[in-house]
Amino acid sequence: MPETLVALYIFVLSCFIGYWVIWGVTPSLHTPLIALTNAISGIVIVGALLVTGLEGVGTTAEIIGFFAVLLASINVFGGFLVTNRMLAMFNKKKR
Amino acid sequence: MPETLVALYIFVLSCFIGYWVIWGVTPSLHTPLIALTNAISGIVIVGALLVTGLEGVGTTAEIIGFFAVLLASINVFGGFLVTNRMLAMFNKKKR
Amino acid sequence: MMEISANVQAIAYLVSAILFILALKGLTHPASARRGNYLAMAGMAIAIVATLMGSEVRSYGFILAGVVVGGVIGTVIAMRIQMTAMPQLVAALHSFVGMAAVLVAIGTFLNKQADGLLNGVLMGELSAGIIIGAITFSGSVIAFGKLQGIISGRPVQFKGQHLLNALLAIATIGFAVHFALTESTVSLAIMTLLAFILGFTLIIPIGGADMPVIVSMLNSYSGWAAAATGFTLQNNLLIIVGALVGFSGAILSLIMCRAMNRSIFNVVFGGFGTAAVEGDGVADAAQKGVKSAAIEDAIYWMEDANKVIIIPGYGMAVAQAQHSMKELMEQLEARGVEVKFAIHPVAGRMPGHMNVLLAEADIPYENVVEMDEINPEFATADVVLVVGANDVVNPAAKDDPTSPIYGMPVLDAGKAHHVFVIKRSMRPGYSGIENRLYYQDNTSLIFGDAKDVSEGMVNQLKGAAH
Amino acid sequence: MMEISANVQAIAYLVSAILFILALKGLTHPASARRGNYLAMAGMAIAIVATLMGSEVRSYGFILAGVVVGGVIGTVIAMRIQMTAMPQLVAALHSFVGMAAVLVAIGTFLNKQADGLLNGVLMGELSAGIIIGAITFSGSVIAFGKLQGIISGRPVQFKGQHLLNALLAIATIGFAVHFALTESTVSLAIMTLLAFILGFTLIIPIGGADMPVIVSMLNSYSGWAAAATGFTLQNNLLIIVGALVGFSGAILSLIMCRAMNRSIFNVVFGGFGTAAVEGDGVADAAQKGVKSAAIEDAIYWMEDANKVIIIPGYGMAVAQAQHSMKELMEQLEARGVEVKFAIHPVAGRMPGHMNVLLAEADIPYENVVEMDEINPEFATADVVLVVGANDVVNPAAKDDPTSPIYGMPVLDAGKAHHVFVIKRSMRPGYSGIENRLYYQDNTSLIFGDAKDVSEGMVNQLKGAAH
Amino acid sequence: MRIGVVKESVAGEKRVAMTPEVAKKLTGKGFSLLLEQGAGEAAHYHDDQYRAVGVELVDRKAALDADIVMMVRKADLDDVAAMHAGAIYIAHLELCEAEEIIPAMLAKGIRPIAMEKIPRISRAQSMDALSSQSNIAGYRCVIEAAAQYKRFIPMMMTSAGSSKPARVVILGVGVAGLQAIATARRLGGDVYAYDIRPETKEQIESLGAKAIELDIGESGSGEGGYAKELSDEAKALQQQLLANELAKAHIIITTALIPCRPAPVLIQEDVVKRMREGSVIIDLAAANGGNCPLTEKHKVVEKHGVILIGYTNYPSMMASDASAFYANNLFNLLGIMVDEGEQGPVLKDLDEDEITKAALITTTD
Amino acid sequence: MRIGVVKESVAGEKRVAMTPEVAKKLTGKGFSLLLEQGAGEAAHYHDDQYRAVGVELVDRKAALDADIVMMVRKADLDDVAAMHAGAIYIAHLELCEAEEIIPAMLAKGIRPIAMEKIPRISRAQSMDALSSQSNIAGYRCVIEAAAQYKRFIPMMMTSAGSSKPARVVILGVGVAGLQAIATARRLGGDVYAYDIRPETKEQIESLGAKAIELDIGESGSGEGGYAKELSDEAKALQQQLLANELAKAHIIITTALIPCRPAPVLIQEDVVKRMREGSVIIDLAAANGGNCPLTEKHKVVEKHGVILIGYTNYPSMMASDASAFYANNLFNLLGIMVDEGEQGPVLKDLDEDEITKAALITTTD
Ligand SMILES: NC(=O)c1ccc[n+]([C@@H]2O[C@H](COP(=O)([O-])OP(=O)(O)OC[C@H]3O[C@@H](n4cnc5c(N)ncnc54)[C@H](OP(=O)(O)O)[C@@H]3O)[C@@H](O)[C@H]2O)c1
Ligand SMILES: NC(=O)c1ccc[n+]([C@@H]2O[C@H](COP(=O)([O-])OP(=O)(O)OC[C@H]3O[C@@H](n4cnc5c(N)ncnc54)[C@H](OP(=O)(O)O)[C@@H]3O)[C@@H](O)[C@H]2O)c1
Ligand SMILES: NC(=O)c1ccc[n+]([C@@H]2O[C@H](COP(=O)([O-])OP(=O)(O)OC[C@H]3O[C@@H](n4cnc5c(N)ncnc54)[C@H](O)[C@@H]3O)[C@@H](O)[C@H]2O)c1
Ligand SMILES: NC(=O)c1ccc[n+]([C@@H]2O[C@H](COP(=O)([O-])OP(=O)(O)OC[C@H]3O[C@@H](n4cnc5c(N)ncnc54)[C@H](O)[C@@H]3O)[C@@H](O)[C@H]2O)c1
Repeated sequence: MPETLVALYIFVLSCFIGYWVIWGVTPSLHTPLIALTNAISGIVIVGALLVTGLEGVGTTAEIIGFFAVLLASINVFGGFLVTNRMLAMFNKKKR
Repeated sequence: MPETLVALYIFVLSCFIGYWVIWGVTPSLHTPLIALTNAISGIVIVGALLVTGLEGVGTTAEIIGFFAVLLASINVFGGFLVTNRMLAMFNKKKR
Repeated sequence: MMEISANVQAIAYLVSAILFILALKGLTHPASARRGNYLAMAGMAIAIVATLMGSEVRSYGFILAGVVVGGVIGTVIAMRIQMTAMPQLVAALHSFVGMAAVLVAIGTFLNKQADGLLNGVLMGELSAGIIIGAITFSGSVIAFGKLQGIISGRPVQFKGQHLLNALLAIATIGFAVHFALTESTVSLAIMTLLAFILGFTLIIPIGGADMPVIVSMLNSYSGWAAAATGFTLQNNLLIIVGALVGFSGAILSLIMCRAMNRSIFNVVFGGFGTAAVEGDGVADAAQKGVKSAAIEDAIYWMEDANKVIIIPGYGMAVAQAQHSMKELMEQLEARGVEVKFAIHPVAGRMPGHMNVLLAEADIPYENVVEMDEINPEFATADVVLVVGANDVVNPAAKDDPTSPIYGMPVLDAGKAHHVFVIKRSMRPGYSGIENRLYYQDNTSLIFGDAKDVSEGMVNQLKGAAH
Repeated sequence: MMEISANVQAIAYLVSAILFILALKGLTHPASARRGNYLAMAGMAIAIVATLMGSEVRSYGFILAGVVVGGVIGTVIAMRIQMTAMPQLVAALHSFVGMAAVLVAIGTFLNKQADGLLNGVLMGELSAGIIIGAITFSGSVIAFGKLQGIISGRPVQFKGQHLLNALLAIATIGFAVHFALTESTVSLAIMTLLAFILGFTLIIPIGGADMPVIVSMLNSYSGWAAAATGFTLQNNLLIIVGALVGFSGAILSLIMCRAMNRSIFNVVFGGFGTAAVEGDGVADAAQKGVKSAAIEDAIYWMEDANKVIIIPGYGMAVAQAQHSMKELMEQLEARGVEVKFAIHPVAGRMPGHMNVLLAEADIPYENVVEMDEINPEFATADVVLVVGANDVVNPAAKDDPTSPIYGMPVLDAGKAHHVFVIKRSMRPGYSGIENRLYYQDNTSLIFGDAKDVSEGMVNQLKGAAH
Repeated sequence: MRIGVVKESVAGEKRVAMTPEVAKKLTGKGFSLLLEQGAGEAAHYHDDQYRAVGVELVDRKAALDADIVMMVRKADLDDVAAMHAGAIYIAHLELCEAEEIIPAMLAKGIRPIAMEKIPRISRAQSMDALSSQSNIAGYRCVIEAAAQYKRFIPMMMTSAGSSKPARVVILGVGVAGLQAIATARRLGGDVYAYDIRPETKEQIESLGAKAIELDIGESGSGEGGYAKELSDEAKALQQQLLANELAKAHIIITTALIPCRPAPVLIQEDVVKRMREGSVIIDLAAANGGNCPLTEKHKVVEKHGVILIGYTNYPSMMASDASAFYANNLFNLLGIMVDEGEQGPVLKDLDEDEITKAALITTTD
Repeated sequence: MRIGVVKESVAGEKRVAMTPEVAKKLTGKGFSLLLEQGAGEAAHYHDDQYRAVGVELVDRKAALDADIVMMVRKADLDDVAAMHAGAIYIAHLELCEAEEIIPAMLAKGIRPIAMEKIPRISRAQSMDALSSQSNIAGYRCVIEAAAQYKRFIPMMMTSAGSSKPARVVILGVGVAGLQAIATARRLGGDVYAYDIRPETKEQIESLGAKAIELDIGESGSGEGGYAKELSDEAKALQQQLLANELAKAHIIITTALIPCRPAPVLIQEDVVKRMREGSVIIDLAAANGGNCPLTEKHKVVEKHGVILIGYTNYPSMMASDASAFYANNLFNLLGIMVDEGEQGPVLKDLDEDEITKAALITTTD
């Protein structure tokens, strides 16, 4: 199968998983869940790495890539940490 | 990506979907659901077709393929019909 | 036949896979179940047509023959079979899928061998297909036999059974490895044989009561077999659908076990302390030939009923289930069901026992009806729910002159379409005599404390509203 | 750096994807939430390392710089930010993802252009990435502004807003098509600009109250942007994770809308009859600056509490919610929570009104406590649940000499950690005066009929037990 | 076949053995009915209501001269004189008390059927007047307790102060005891109950009350659902163990009876002294000597600040419903006593059915 | 400051204005208490209980000579003579009835405080004796109805026949009416209620009973939660529309009152005739002429087969709790009447607080 079709397969299947994975979430976890998915969407960093790290890429692209990496990194680090802080509040009985 | 890896990706993703798709099924639908998944697993017919229809395949393989197609067909036709009959009983109020 | 490109075929396969997923989802709710079945049919049709139109399929003779003969057989069986024989039929069909998977794998082996395309990974995949298919086949044959009554439904347990299975499994895998490494057809044959035997020894110890779960489990196996076939053929559709069926079948088995309060482990590896897990009542009942039911079954019939009559007895009082009764009434009434409480004059342990409790729960007096008034109504009731009552619904009072309660007027519960009885065990009531109502065809017992069970019902009904 | 083969990288990516899926699943329940977050971190680490070790990445300078600077900034912000500013922060982070996606797409364009690898499909995918990324960026910036209070939280609606958005969208797509067909960088630039504007015009009309949903929606957009990037780069991990985030974000928005009883359509396309859908109470409350809560929020705090005090009032009587109160008590007690009913001497409309009803529901006398006895206990209660009571918990009686109820002793509900009040609206009680308790920081109102709400609570608790 | 019903002879008895409703059913079956004028008045059943359903209103003599004479309680000797030989007489005969009526009847060839001898089998439940009247007594005695108690029974938290729920203890959980539990719970009392038969624990809890459990070393279950008398040691132990529970009570209702034996003493004077002023003791066993030695038959007395009620005829206080239930019992009993003949009902052999056989008195032992 | 409490003068009144519990709280605040010997006896509060908490037991004269004299109901002229000028006298004064006591007191310089004049504001709820006693009346009258009714109130399906639940109708849904609804529902009655103030519908339903709604063309809501008198047409219409509902009832409890006006007639003789034999009517308005013209003040009578109860003092039947509540009301009232001084409590200016101002009687208008 050509790569694009493979991508399509994978995309469609992932959509189904995305559809089901969070049904039944406890409402009090809505905000942490948003924070986490936000952090996860920092996965564009992979794209940024690929763009930036490519051999022989022009400076423009490199600078663009640098900013992409920078922004995505903020998101990744900030996102996970924030989620963690939110979840830390969830130790109810052990106050 | 090599085909086998693609297959692995697709397999893993499908497993997740299989995991989620039927949670929450009404108990009265357990039996029809089994009947339907049974019918669906008749998808091996695709394999049987591929084995049987291949150009220049030996007679042994062809005969084996014939039986595979035969059995899978029984399953496909029988399965869907039986499911249909079971579901037909679900018109409760309209007795 | 018009040929389609591989890309078009791939897209068609994807569409087919999506249809299957939606089909399974559809089957989880009665409202969408039929549509689900049609979606699956469409998916299957697309898959078959796309395959036939693909470039790989060149000769159609055997295929046509197989499809026509198989289709006719399948159709005829499915139309003729009695509703009560459904479980057997499904088991039989499973065995076909298993066998088909074995045949496809062997066919593939032959084809690839002829083309000199064999390699270790492929042969591993092939072996997996054959082993799973074979287990599915022989296991399903046993399940069929047990369900059909050809083989005794009693759990057949023998010492060392688990050891035997383990040895068989190891040996099978051993030959599979040998085959993958050496291409030895002998190993292939032995492996196949051993897998058939393994299917047999795995299922034979399992009791008839667990067969529904086993059928679902075998269903899951057949899915895995299809997925393995997909790997060998590098056919993504087979992989997706196989994994789908495999995993959802496993989950369904798990769900069914939970509903029956059984451990999936015990069911699948039959005979691990079978009796210990079962409730007192259930075991007893099964032995006596009484039908036991789950809360869901009662809900299934009650929620769409026109009229439900509830008969409370001393057990309701003991369990203090009156408040749940009120809720149950409200939930049913919200669905347009007419609910009445039928009060036998001596229900409970004091005159007016039921009245006191129902009034406490604020059940309107209009819904509470005396025996003489309600008895003619039972015949028109869709469901009678007997909550911890026993003697007051015992038909022996009317037709068994030797019974100590002979001559006492009783509630004609048995005349309703469906009778569900909530009680904790098969123990008798105050008068100490057996109740024939429980053995009636239209009666099912729901074992458990009246409060727990009725709360469960209310929960289900509330859940269903979402 | 050690290099890994494409296959190893693919497997690593798959593992990473699985970890992300499990992470999201984990976040659906408090018990597994923290583990979920760790799984996601692991997934991200694996993804980054596998990428860096892959054959495509050759130069590390800019990457290192970017990661270090970004990492430090992210960490510092995340550690410093106040809990109350979380929503803003998340919105801000979204904008970064959006912008990163735009940058990656443009970078890819430049790289591929340099290598002469551009084609229509690729450019289409690129455009999708840029458009979605840009919308995510500017939309998130607006959301941030609204949440931070830089931009007014009021819904900004103007005539022709939907028409404008539609025109913008069409124009954007038009330029995208032109770009894909012609490789025109001008079209690319215009398209990007238009997309930024579109993000702005889409979000600006939406009111502050809907921002949580919008943040979730933008989250979804950022996922789609990542998936589009995945298509351009033919990176399956990006596709999987992007689709995952995209779809789950959309579902979460839907779930949140349902919980708030809002139509997702109205939220996303802001300003379609915003006011009409909202319940009387909710709208009123939002306007007055009262916090409203969902049943689930109350359950969240109650189920793990050590002590819950329930204060019934006339509203409980009107709703006839006493039986649900009993059930709520039982459910909580089953979780080891101490439950008491605090009875104000004039609660209801007659002396002993609450006593009559609680006794009817069979709530043990031991759990029913008088005002004088319970007042010192409020400070140690984790949750106070006020069920249709108003005047009897009004602090004005103690500290507002102008109030008509001044001098009447009241229940010190406000001293508890969390106060949840069930009532139908912001209407006052018998004495007709406002209740300052509702505006307290630790108080949330659950709008609805007392019976419905408390039944909902019982349901949730029962559901959670499964 | 003529059925006669007369006004009750026992003083203060307001019930009547026949209601217009049952009379209608009986005339429908071919019986002819004779009723003493004004017999139902005290139970709010009026002569014209009877007349309307075909009952003949006659004087006492004429009514007593019927083939079957039905009463609620025993007749007096004058009545026996007015009955004719071979007649059947059905009533609650109070057999265990010293009695001159039975010998007189037997001597005259009258066949008495004792309602209290109806066996406690499922089939006979609809004829069991002991149960139907005990049930009424159980309800009614709680109403009486509430009327005599100068406080609230339910819990009541008001701005003028709170009343704790009255602690109600029921001793003896037969038919009357159970209904007393139910009624006291309805009124909001905090209800405890005790019986020597261990199977009652579940029954007490089935009404939402709390069971008092004492370990007295022996079970009191006797035959046919009745209790048996305890050994002396057990009696003493029981009194002692109960004392603390009872002293805390605000209302005590005792229903402990053992057929044809003096009622067991459950509440001693000491306990009464320890109770709160204004508490109420209702002794349903007053007629058989009382479960509390301080109670006085038929009377309300106050001793040590506690109000002791010794009424013996609660069903009569609910004469309308009590009469209706009793009349229904009789109707159901008649149902198994006669066959339908061509000229109306014909009496069966009363020895044939186990129920009538058990209830028919033939000797004076 | 000395507080005197005496035995009630009104015949049959069993309550007492002070309980040992409240006495203890008052002595704790520095009051000295004088109690007429035996004043609490009828309510089951004994002299030694009072003595134990520091109350001085004296003769009536001595008690009346205190600075504050507290009673439940009005004193007689002899009592006034025994009080001293400047003393405060607190009781339920029954002002609307023709009265010679008030002028006598005012003439002597005694300052009477009328409990029934306590305004109905939230702050005063704990002093509102009208409410606290009405509440008791509402409970107690249902107990009385149950005692007079010769049938079961609850539904009861037994093998000896069934009793339908008694249909109970409550007219007038004030404090007493609401408590009557609650109590009748507890006993298992099928309860309906009616009031002219439309806001009562929700209140009736909040107790699980059914509201009778009539369209009489005007609302009866008056000031301060009290009802106002209806126009003559509305009255007639009301009687007519109610008639059918009432004729079906087995127990009627009427509580309809309009302050200082004759009670409205709600049940006419015709309706009584149509009711089932043995039904019960309790007329809580009997003191003000009655909601049913057939009721006789203080008495139980039977007319047309219906039992009419005209008792006027239900709280006295629950003297223990009623006294406790009343005494609490007085205690709360005293709380706003005095300041804590160095030598014990000091009286405040009674015109300063709106509550005491409203309750203090200064003229005889
Ligand atoms: N009404 C009266 O005045 C009176 C007086 C005395 C005797 N009786 C006699 O009592 C009987 C009354 O008939 P009935 O049908 O009401 O009662 P029953 O015949 O005694 O049957 C009650 C049933 O309830 C079940 N049960 C007990 N506890 C339960 C719980 N917690 N949850 C669920 N089920 C529970 C028991 O079965 P499991 O143990 O299997 O759960 C039992 O079979 C008649 O025989 C009558 O003659 C009546
Ligand atoms: N106890 C007595 O003897 C007596 C007698 C007369 C007057 N009062 C007075 O009555 C008041 C009693 O205080 P309280 O706190 O019990 O009552 P309240 O102050 O009258 O408040 C009751 C609250 O319940 C809510 N409510 C009504 N129906 C509801 C339903 N179906 N579901 C949920 N909520 C509902 C109402 O708000 P929504 O409308 O927004 O839902 C209202 O705010 C005091 O002011 C007291 O002085 C008491
Ligand atoms: N047909 C039937 O099935 C039927 C009919 C009527 C009664 N019954 C059963 O018969 C039983 C007795 O009923 P009853 O009301 O006629 O009983 P009863 O009037 O003879 O006695 C009342 C209760 O007092 C108890 N008692 C006796 N001595 C005691 C002591 N020392 N301490 C404490 N308690 C003592 C007895 O156990 C009994 O429960 C009940 O269980 C009832 O359900 C069955
Ligand atoms: N502090 C407070 O907030 C407070 C204190 C006490 C009472 N209240 C309120 O005051 C109101 C009256 O209470 P009450 O018991 O003193 O009233 P009440 O004794 O003066 O009258 C009893 C009832 O009879 C009704 N009534 C009068 N004429 C009628 C007619 N023709 N038909 C039918 N019904 C008629 C009245 O509406 C009233 O409900 C109640 O709503 C009560 O809740 C408030």
